Amino acid sequence: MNNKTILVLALTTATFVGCASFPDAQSTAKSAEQMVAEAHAIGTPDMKQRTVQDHSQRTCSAIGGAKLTSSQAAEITKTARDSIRYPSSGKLAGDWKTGARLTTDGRGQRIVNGKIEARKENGALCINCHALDPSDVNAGNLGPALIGYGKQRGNAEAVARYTYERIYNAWAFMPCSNMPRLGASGFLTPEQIAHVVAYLVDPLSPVNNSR
Amino acid sequence: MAEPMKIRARLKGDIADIRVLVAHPMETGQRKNAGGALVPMHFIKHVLVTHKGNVVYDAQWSQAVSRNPVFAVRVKGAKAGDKVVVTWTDNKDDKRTDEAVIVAA
Amino acid sequence: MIRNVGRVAAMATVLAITLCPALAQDKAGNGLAVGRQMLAEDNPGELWVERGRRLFHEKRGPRNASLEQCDLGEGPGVVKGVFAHLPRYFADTGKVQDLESRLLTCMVQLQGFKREDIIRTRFGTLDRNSDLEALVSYIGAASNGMRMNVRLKHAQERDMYKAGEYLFYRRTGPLDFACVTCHGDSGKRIRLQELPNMTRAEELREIIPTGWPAYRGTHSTVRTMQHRLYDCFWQMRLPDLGYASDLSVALTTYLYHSANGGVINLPGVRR
Amino acid sequence: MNPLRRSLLQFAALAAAGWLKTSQAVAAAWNAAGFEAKATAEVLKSLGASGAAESSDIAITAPDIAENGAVVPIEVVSRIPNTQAISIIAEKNPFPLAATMQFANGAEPYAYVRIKMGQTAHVRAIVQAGGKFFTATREVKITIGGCG
Repeated sequence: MNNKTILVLALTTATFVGCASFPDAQSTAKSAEQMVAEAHAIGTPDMKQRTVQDHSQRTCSAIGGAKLTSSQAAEITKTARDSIRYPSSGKLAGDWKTGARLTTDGRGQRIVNGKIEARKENGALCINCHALDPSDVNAGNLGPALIGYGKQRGNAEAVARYTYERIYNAWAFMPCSNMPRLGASGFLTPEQIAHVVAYLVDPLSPVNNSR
Repeated sequence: MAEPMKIRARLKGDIADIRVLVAHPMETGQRKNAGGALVPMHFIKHVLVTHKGNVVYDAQWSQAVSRNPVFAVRVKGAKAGDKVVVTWTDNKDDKRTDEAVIVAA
Repeated sequence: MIRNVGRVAAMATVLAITLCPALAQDKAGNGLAVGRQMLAEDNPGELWVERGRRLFHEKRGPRNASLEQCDLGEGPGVVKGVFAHLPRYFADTGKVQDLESRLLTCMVQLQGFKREDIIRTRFGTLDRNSDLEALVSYIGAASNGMRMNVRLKHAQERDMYKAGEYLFYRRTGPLDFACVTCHGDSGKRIRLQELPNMTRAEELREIIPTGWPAYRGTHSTVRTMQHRLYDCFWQMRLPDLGYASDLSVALTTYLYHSANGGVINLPGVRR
Repeated sequence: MNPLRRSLLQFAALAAAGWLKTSQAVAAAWNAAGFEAKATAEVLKSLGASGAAESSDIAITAPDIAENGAVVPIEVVSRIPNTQAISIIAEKNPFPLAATMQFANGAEPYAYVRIKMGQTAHVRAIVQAGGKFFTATREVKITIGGCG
């Protein structure tokens, strides 16, 4: 090794010490995952399991937003499609009035001091993100407005099926969508989803029948 | 012991804008505490404001005034340096008096 | 019972009003604006600043000590400028700490409080005030007018920043949420609640240095950044976020550094 | 001289003379009948304001939509000459009368206070001026709903 090389090495080292150097992606992921493992002191193993990512979630967590390769997208779509189950009755559109109640209910499954909130059933959370009944000014806008959903699409069997599946697992249609996989995760039951479908497609529902 | 009020008295023209923040629970008597017991009514009933020793504002409140109350009084003919004294009295006869000096805005 | 504060607060109203009121639609924007402005003009959070000032200088705890020997990064007892530079690395603990985890260290080491006692009372309720909420208000306000300047000089600070960035995008739980799910776009609302876009430095520079700490009308108390994160995790259906956990400090480091340049004005006012 | 005015002046005189402890004096003046009334009509009666005339000289500033019924800011300004007192009523509260403010010695006819409102309702202001009563209302919508 000649003197010049040593000088270059010394300068390189100095640069590393003196400037901001960020850790590589792998060590960041490792330490961040360690933080996740240690962040929740109370709760049952079941609750803790919620902080463990499934394969699709991991793929959808890229820094700066997931830019999926076509094989990743295909994999998430397939996993999502395979997750979909239907109500045992076979009815994909239930009672729109029950659906109405569910769409404005934003509760269920939250944890306080290691206890899950006591609820008969989970709310469907819809208006947190979507405008549905035009007279309800409470609606959020994280997702598209769905006012007139059934009026535009009709309430044919195919529309109900598409709507049902889209709510059951949105990632079957749009991998890594912001929309939770409400049926696949078990947050909503197939019957609850069918009620929400009815609320969206039924001509009598306020979604399609605004005064 | 009651916490001090925060009084801001600023002159705008010849009108003093006196704005007061009060630390008080203003319990309605309908709230249950963490243990499930009803918390008794506890609220400010009376607020008195004097400007240079004269009563300018005499308010009666119910339990419907918000927790940590905020209220304001405006006094015409005030000058920078004038003293303002605020006293509240609640239904348990707790009370608190604080004062401030009017400053030019 | 901490999470119940919201609900308890609701019961304080003459009739029960739930925690997250909601309303809005763009047509409601103006209807809301008047109230928001009226509430911003007089901030009960100032009462927390004053209580925090007293608590900071008062001799308290089993060791009967004030916090005047507490080094929050700018030297013992110095509060000015502290908020602008946190989170940062502290040699004595060998850790990157945010304001709240650092206060916790001081209250345990200098004043002799038990860590678990402070953590149990970290969030105020309608039945009991929180000392931490007052101290954070006082210390935050002491940097008013200064600009956020989280420097990431120490390697561990940079590690924290990168971990925070990773965690911001990490989707998990029964609702598949990450921070970015709600905070990745501008002009979004969950129900009526506006959601700042935390991938845009311009929005972070507005929102971070003006709260937290902030007086929350719906909670009738000042809430801190730790509480904000705890509340987000609750909404995400994740288990209770540990107070002063590395995860919370990592997210704070990421967000606060991204807000560098924003002018501090604390405590803020929030719904 | 109207009764409210009289009690105010009496109180000031007594307090100045040191004859009464403040709390005793003020407790006596508190309008129990009004504050314990459960309907707006009863409140008006307790104030002697049953026949209050609608007036456009009373300006109520309040949010059209309040995000938090626990903290609803209400500002009332009266342009009616010789305004002596302003009362604020939230009509659908279990106890509608929220506050009565009396003015003297240069105080502007201006009231600002934050109140709790249980539901969407009209907020009514009652102004007492020159022994007569005037009124105005403004609707405040309270947002109620489960959290997201």
